[in-house]
Amino acid sequence: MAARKEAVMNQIRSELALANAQELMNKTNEKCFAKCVTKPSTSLSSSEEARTTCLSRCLDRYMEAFNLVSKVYIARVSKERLNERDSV
Amino acid sequence: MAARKEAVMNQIRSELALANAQELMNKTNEKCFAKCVTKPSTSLSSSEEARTTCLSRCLDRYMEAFNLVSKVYIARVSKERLNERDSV
Amino acid sequence: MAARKEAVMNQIRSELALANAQELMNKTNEKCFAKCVTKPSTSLSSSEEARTTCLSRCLDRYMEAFNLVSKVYIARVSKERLNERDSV
Amino acid sequence: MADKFDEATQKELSQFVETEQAQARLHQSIHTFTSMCWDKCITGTPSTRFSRSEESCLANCVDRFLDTSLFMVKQIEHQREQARYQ
Amino acid sequence: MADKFDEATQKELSQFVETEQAQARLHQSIHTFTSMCWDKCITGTPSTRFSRSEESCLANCVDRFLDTSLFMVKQIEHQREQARYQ
Amino acid sequence: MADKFDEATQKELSQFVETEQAQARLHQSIHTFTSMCWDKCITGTPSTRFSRSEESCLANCVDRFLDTSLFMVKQIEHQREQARYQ
Repeated sequence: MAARKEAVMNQIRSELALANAQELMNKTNEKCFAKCVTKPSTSLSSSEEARTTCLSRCLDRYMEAFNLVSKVYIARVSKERLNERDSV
Repeated sequence: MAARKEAVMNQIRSELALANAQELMNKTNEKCFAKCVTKPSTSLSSSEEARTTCLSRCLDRYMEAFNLVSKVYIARVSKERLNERDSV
Repeated sequence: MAARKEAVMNQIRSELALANAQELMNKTNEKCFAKCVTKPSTSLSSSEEARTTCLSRCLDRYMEAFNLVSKVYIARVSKERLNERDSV
Repeated sequence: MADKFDEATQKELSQFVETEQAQARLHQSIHTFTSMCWDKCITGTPSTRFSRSEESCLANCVDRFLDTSLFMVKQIEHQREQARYQ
Repeated sequence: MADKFDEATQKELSQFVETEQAQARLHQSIHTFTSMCWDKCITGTPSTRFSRSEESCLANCVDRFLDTSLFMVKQIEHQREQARYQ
Repeated sequence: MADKFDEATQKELSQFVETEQAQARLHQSIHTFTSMCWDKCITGTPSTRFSRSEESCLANCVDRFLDTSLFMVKQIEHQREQARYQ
């Protein structure tokens, strides 16, 4: 029974983690395609080096932005919760 | 039984009303943040007065726009329904 | 039993086909309204001819774009699947 | 858990849910229109009231969008009919 | 199919699901903020690091958006109270 | 209500639903790509046909977006491997 419970919990956990990673990947692709592929031409290879450099940096920056936003948002939510508790 | 039925109906009603109010609030925040906070700086307080004036007016205008759109949309839907009935 | 099975399958098929057609219609309306009705005035009839010409062409082009995108996307997905199979 | 509702009540409730869902879809359309027409018509900084051109733009935006939708449906039907007689 | 979970386990699982759903909503908010603040703050071509102004814009964007939300809620409550005493 | 389907039919139906759902996801991707590539490639007023540059832009847009997705996945795997051997 306990093993089956753990199995259910692990499945839920990994489904949500997968959905989160996919959403991050989708957003990154969307933003970086918009930034680095302004005029879609026949292949990435014409100015391929410039493109892949842009995409690679954009990926790193988007992950950095996501981490920064997480940090600031979670800090703020915690602060607001403390304020609420103090004001009761 | 009748009391329990009423309770179920009231719960559904208030859940939908809440979802509607939240959607309106989300849209208002999104639109007014875009209009009034063009370059996010360290605090709302630097030119805070200008910002809060802008936000407060934007809130009123967005609510007014929502009400106007509702009125026009519902009037039009009713008119189309009448036309349909007449053409049958 | 077999008839009931077919009925269930047909219902699912037609629900999904309807959802797909509605999504295509919604997107077309959104894109073509944005392109052809830049400043909404009291009626479509002021420069109505220009508007309806624009809307009618836009509808044809959006359908053409949808078909082109489908063709390219499905061709690419099939190609990637073959590559995957070959590399195993 | 409590007893289930009898059949008549279940029917009434499912009708109630349907009406409420139709209402929710109506609200959703109004949210979508408000958002789209706000972006199209309100381009300046919010003021204490709408200008006359902003207000008429908002109202016309809804009507013109619905005109567009109706026109598109007719256009598609028209094309289908033409295709059938060829 | 296997036997159902006992009542205590069902309760634990439903609490677990609730916590995980709250976590998922938190992540969804972070995705939305990252997307919105990226569009607002990162206007140039991506470089090997953020400029100082980009980085502070991103951090401030989140805080200013939350300030905006709180301000709006207070404003609405204020208007309701005024309406009540008129 | 009618009797339930037997086990074989249930299995067949659930397989059918899965295939149809995969089809629906495919259609959803096509809607998303059409919308995104339309905005990127069709900047002028609609004409009686696409210009050659519009048409090639649309086709390339899909392929370049899929290139981008594949590149990103490889890049992430590459970074993970590097992190593992450090």
